Amino acid sequence: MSTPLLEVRDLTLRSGQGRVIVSGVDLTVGAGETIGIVGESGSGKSMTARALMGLLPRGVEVSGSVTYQGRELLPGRRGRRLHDDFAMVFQDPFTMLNPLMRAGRHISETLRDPRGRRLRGAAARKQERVRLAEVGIHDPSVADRYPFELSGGMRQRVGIAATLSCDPTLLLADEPTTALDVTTQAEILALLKKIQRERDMGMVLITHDLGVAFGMCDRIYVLYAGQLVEVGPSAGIERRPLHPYTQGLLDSEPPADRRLATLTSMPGSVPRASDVLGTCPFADRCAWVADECRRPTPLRRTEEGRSTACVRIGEIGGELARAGRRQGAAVPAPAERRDDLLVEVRDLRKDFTRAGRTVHALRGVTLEVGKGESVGIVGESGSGKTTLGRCLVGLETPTGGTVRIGDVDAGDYARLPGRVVAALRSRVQMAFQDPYSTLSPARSIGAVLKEAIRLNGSAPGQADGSGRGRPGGSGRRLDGEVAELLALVGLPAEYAGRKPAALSGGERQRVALARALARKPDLIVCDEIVSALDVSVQAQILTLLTRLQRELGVAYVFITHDLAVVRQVTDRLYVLRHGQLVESGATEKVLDEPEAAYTRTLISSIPARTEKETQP
Amino acid sequence: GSSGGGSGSTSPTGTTLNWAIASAPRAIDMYGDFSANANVVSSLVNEGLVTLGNLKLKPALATSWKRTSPTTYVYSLREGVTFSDGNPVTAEDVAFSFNRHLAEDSTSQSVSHLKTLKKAKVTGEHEVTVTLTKPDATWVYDPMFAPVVEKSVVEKAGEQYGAPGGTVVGTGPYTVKSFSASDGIVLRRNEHYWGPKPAFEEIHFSYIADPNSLSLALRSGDVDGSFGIALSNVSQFERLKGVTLTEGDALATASLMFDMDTKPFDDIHVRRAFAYAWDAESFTKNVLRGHATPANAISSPGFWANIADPAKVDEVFTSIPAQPFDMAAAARELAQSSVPDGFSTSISYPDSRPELGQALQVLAENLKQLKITLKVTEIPYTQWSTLISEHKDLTIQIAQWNPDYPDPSDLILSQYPSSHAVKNQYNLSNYRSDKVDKLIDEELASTDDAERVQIMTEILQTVAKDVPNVNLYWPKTIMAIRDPYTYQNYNGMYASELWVYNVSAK
Amino acid sequence: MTEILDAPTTVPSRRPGRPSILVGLSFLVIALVVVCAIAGPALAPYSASAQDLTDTLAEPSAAHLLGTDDLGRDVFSRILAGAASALTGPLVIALGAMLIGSLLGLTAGYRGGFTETAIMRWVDLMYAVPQLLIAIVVVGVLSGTYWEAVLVLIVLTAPGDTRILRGAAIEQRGLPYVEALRVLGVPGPRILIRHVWPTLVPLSVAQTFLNFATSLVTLASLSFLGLGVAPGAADWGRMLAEGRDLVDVNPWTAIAPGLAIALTAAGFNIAGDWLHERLAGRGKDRT
Amino acid sequence: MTLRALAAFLGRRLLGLVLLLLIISFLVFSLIYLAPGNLVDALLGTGEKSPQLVAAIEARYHLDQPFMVQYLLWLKDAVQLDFGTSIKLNESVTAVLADRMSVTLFLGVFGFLVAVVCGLALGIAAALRRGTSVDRGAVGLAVLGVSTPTFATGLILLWVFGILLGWFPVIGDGDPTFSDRLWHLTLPAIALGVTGTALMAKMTRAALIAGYEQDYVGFARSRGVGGLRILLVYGLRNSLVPIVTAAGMVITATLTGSVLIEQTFSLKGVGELLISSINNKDIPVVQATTILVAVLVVVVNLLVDLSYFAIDPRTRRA
Ligand SMILES: Nc1ncnc2c1ncn2[C@@H]1O[C@H](COP(=O)(O)OP(=O)(O)OP(=O)(O)O)[C@@H](O)[C@H]1O
Ligand SMILES: Nc1ncnc2c1ncn2[C@@H]1O[C@H](COP(=O)(O)OP(=O)(O)OP(=O)(O)O)[C@@H](O)[C@H]1O
Ligand SMILES: [Mg+2]
Ligand SMILES: [Mg+2]
Repeated sequence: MSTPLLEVRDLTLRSGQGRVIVSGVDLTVGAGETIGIVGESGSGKSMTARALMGLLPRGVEVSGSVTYQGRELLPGRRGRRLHDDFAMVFQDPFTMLNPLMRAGRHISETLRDPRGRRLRGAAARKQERVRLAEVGIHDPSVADRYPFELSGGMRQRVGIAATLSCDPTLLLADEPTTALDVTTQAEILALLKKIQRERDMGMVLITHDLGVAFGMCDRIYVLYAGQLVEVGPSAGIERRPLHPYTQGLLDSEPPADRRLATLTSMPGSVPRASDVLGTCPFADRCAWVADECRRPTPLRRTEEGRSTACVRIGEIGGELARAGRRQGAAVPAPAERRDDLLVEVRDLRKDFTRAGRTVHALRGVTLEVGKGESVGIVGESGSGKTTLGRCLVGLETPTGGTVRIGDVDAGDYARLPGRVVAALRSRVQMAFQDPYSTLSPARSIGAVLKEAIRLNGSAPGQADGSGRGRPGGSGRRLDGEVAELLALVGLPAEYAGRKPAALSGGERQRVALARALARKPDLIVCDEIVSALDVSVQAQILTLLTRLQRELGVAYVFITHDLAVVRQVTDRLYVLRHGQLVESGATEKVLDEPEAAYTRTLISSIPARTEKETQP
Repeated sequence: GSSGGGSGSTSPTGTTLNWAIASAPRAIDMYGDFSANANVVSSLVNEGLVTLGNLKLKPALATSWKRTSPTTYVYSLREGVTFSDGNPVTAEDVAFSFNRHLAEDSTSQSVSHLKTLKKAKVTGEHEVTVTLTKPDATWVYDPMFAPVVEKSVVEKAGEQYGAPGGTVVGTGPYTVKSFSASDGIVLRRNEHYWGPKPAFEEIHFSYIADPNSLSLALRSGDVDGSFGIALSNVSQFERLKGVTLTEGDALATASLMFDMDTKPFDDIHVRRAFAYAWDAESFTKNVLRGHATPANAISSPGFWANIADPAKVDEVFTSIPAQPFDMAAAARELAQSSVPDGFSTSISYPDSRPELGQALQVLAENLKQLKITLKVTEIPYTQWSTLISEHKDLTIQIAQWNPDYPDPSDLILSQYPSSHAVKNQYNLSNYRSDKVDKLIDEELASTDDAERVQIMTEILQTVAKDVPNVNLYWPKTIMAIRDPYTYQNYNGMYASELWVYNVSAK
Repeated sequence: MTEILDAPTTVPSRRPGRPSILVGLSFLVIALVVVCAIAGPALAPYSASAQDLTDTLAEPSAAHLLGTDDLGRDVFSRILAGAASALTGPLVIALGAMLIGSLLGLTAGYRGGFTETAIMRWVDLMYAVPQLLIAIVVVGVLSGTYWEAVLVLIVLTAPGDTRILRGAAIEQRGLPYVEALRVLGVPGPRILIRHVWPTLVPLSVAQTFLNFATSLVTLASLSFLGLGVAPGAADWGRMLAEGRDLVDVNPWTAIAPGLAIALTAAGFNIAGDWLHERLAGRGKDRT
Repeated sequence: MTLRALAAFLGRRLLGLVLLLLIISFLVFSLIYLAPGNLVDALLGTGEKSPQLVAAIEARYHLDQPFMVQYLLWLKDAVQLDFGTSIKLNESVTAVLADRMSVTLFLGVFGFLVAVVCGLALGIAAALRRGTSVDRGAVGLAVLGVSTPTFATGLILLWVFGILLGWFPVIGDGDPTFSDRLWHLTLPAIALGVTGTALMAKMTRAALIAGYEQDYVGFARSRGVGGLRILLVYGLRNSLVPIVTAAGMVITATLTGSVLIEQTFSLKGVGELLISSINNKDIPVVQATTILVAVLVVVVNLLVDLSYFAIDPRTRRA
């Protein structure tokens, strides 16, 4: 390892009310070295990066030490970069560029001529061209376009070019690819790696995706609830994690290459940093928790280059390794069951016309779902997955083609008699991506579920009434049913009294599923229901989904862009591109022996983890 | 021009007088606008055959006149008078000046003051003879309302004569230099004027309706003076440094009129109860700060000065019965009435007279004790004048009646004849008394002052017994004038006088 | 440029529920006005209409805290009594606007189509001319009473609420929870009334506070022009207009009602802004 | 956005404007027609009126015609931009309005500038110093500004700076020279601008704060873009839509406020004209004034909408 470029010691961040956000973080970055900071949502990754950039929000106090080439940079001036040699790539290419400024201007606005004046005119244009070429954009007209005229990948490239315009020696990248397509993701990561090597920059990559971290970084810092729980070289951590949390993360991450019988998931969710101060932050979720975990657990060096905060690692090390191995076993996907058709979609087409322009979202899609079957739909962003799902539940009216659900032609819900719609509603339900807005904010969980249950009470044929005072049973019986539903999705009965605001994302998604289940549907359309969740919570939900399928025999149309996830929960797979089907078949078969070139690209873009871990 | 009357710095030099009037006249010509507001300007530009000076009738373009029969008056015209455009005033012009108000399609606003005029004829080079439709003791004042205009000019200008931006040619001491509906009026001394030369080279009129604004304008010197300060705002002007308030007899009466055709005001006990409940003493002393006196008749004493000596006038007014403030008496009257337990009614007053609102609020507070609810509302002047002109649903009304000429029959004539209990006339009480009607006719036919005093006293006594209205108070009129100027002989008929001669520097 | 360099990097999401002193004061003012409105006449030393013609335009004294007006009425008592009319008019306007605005806005936003077009054209029409000006023209031309002025202002205020609620309803219509309810089979009107509306109530309430403040000022302006309120009524706007003439003699006849209007309006404005910040964002508690 | 699309947009809006003016003129006409009070009394007051006189006046102003005929007669002339003769002022409405417009326009523009300049300054200061006493002060001022009726502000200014201190003239609009006008209209313009300032400050502050929360500001900072450039190019430039919208609202507020301010400062402007014409039932003037105001407001709204195209490239090319 080269001499450290950046050295961070005991970095602690406190919010205005004195709540700790990040405590005692130590980092080292050498020139030409890439380190990764991984951790789930809210663990303080972004705040750490912002502290290093000097971009902390007002009210957040920083303490500790940050030295760059031996010089102390803290406390620094508010609103000012900590050091001019630092630069940062932002997460969301859709929001990080000034919408009213030419793309090229982002690059040239910080460039100066030798006399220190801002570059203008031809000189600026020339620099813009050169620097765009560096990030792989060779079309000079891009510089003159406005951000809204560029695709996400292009914007991220422009952003990177702009970031590089100050010729930094240290690059921070905060989840630079999470907002992008899988295929674009891979390209951008490769680009970053290439530039980092060429310029011999130090790089801090922030990600919640262990796969990405392993592929990109020399050393990884695992952050949990504002504390570092493990530090080590990527290869070492990937092979053998030295903290139960790291192990849990690895286990929760579904493997892309095989289907597991069960995904292990850590119970509970990430606590707030301030609530676990002075203890092992993972104690409440850890299977090996002991009294000593309730005391401060500083990072301890264990072996060459590796540190862990787990005080019991010596005792449980072996057990930890075994636990990981137990998950490893792959199971074959269930056999195809196509005999009992639930949904039959033929040549489905859907056009959107807005402001005079027509978008062909679906261009003739044919699809079948059998009873109790789980069908996956994958494809890049904008391929029409969501549109397809919404057509199934009548939220969109198809432009052409047919949708049959059971023996009903469900093409246009608006034309169907209320009785038929009511019957359809009790057969097909939907769950949505954003857990935070999927529940009425003003009503309690219990009220939401009761409303759904009451809709069942009304006999088909009069379902479209007011819904109030329907024969749905007495209050007590309703309460009982609500408790049953909550239990079904693994929530305690007292959650009935809570408002959605008092629930975590994972819990909301469970409630949303319970609400769908209240109608006792044959099919639930799940549109990216786990993509907004942390891996540990994602694993919980995926486990829940498979359990429900097993116990209730409900079928899924599972929409996702994550091939690893889709392998875990679906039997058959449809691959969509530009509103057209490019491939379909048994999930295993499509993923393992893809026929279409597009499918192969998709699969190769997955930031794959190596197979080593399956070795006993 | 400027609405503020220019920079104001010229006023102390004595060459320019800056005067405020409430609003832009429609025309500087009585035919087009007969409001007092307009006449303040018009009386300096246009002259009639006669004029007023300190409430006395004075010759103007006529040097003398004779009543040759009860309905015929012969006027001898002043010789050598020219219009401001240099043309001589002919008898033709004078006759035309009367007759144009009577034309078939006349829209003259002063025509109602020429009610008894039948025709004017040229009867000599410097003589005009006027014939009346019936004997009219007050005709002598009426030529004031038909100022002399130049026939050819008026015929040429048509409807636009005297309007903003239009032509006006008169014989008065001033001539119109500019007239804009927004920016004010500038009068310049008429070099052709036959009479004494007025002191001011120019008079600038600006339009200021709001009393607050007027006080500001006086304070800042933008305006040198203004007539007819609202009584409710006097205190505001009293505090202005360098501004003198001058009080004069307004010859006006604030009056509350009961519609005697409507219940419960058909009941004299109700009317008397109202009269007793009115605390005139206190109101005029404390609220109007002495700028008014309690009234017991529609024609205030000032009207009588031209036809009776002061002692006689005193005698007249002591002979008229009155209902002094007495709540017990009011209660007694109401108890005898058709509505002993009180009732509820509403009344509107014009926004241009806030002091009427104050009077009504004071009255309403007292009536409350009698369980009579009087709801008071303020309405725009136009709407109020429609209200009383329509002569429908009168119930109870309030007004301040102002003089047209200084003769007691002025207000009597408009208020009490039964023939005036109709639309567009102002017998708002619907008071119908054969006796009073007969007395009015007699009074008008008489040419003897003593006899007229006698008859009119009888009229007022009769009316007072019937209580068709409560005469609330006789207001003073107040004007404000800035140093170094003072004003002599201020009275309620300022707009009919050559008022500029009353202004003098200290 | 040090000042600009000090600019905020990002703004901390203010922790809701912790009102500043100013907000506290505002609610205090509102509470005070409400108390006066309810118990004003009982608290006042004199009746608001009681005249004492022997003691007109008195300066402040122990007997008359703020002196007396032109008819010898106690200014302090009139201010207290005026709270009732200062509250009722704006309250009726704000609530009326809220009711109409919610009804039309939600319907337009949720239903769309012709209903929306019709409602929004009406709103556009109302927006094409300034509110106070219309009020002046209508009330002035018709010489309307106070309550007619209130009615006109309801009609003029409702479009603002309609617009806001329509925007919010359109936003809510696209949210997953509404779509989920549709998929669940919950009837449209019920979604609107039981789910969407409660979500928007906080927004409505905050808007109602702001409307209240605006109406108070507008009604005062009308009173100033002599429109609406009967003369002599213990109404702050009217008292201010009448007090203007007396400012030389007893300035409190003008200052007191002026302060009462400005403070009450400020109170409602601050409270409304605070509620907006605190409540209107509810329902999207992340981001 | 192509030229043709722009033309179509403009065409649609102009058609809407004409329709709107028709509706407004009809509503106002019927309103005045139905209102209590009548023209003859406005002219003659409480003078005695003979039936012939009343008939002659009614004939002159078409008051003897049925309502619709009166309206159509008015409309026929109005289409040719002839708004008739003011009944009360006896001068052509166009001339009166032109006369009055100069004061109101001066006052309006002056007040608008006061509002925009002060409002922007306050708003920017508050946003940049969020949470400090500067911010609280600015917000407090803004709240007080919208909470104090325009006329009350006017009265206070008049009293303090006109009367007690004597720094400014207290009445009138001065000579038509620019400097005298400026001097005379300073207090009214400030009073008029207060509400607008408050509105502007509030909107600017909110827009800037929201703007500074955007990712692109953080990104710009991380690239070392200077504070001033961030304020101008990132903050203000991107807040231009709400700021211009606020400016449009300020114009409307200024128009409304000028009615009250003209009363307070005794200015002979359009507002004062409107009020007195309403009181005098001067239909032609009220009609023309309302139409003028409506046209102004609609044109301002249109300009605001058009400015969005200029401000935001997304609207242009979408
Ligand atoms: N402005 C702020 N003031 C106070 N606390 C904040 C502020 N912004 C974020 N936090 C808190 O800091 C903690 C860490 O947030 P941070 O954004 O660093 O998480 P993260 O690891 O980047 O998560 P994600 O993966 O969701 O981006 C969170 O608990 C958050 O609530
Ligand atoms: N309501 C709509 N109006 C107009 N265009 C739409 C609408 N909904 C979707 N589209 C367009 O239809 C296409 C398909 O969109 P869809 O949301 O189905 O894609 P997706 O595969 O779900 O993408 P993602 O992975 O980003 O969710 C896209 O080009 C999108 O812009
Ligand atoms: Mg983050
Ligand atoms: Mg989608």
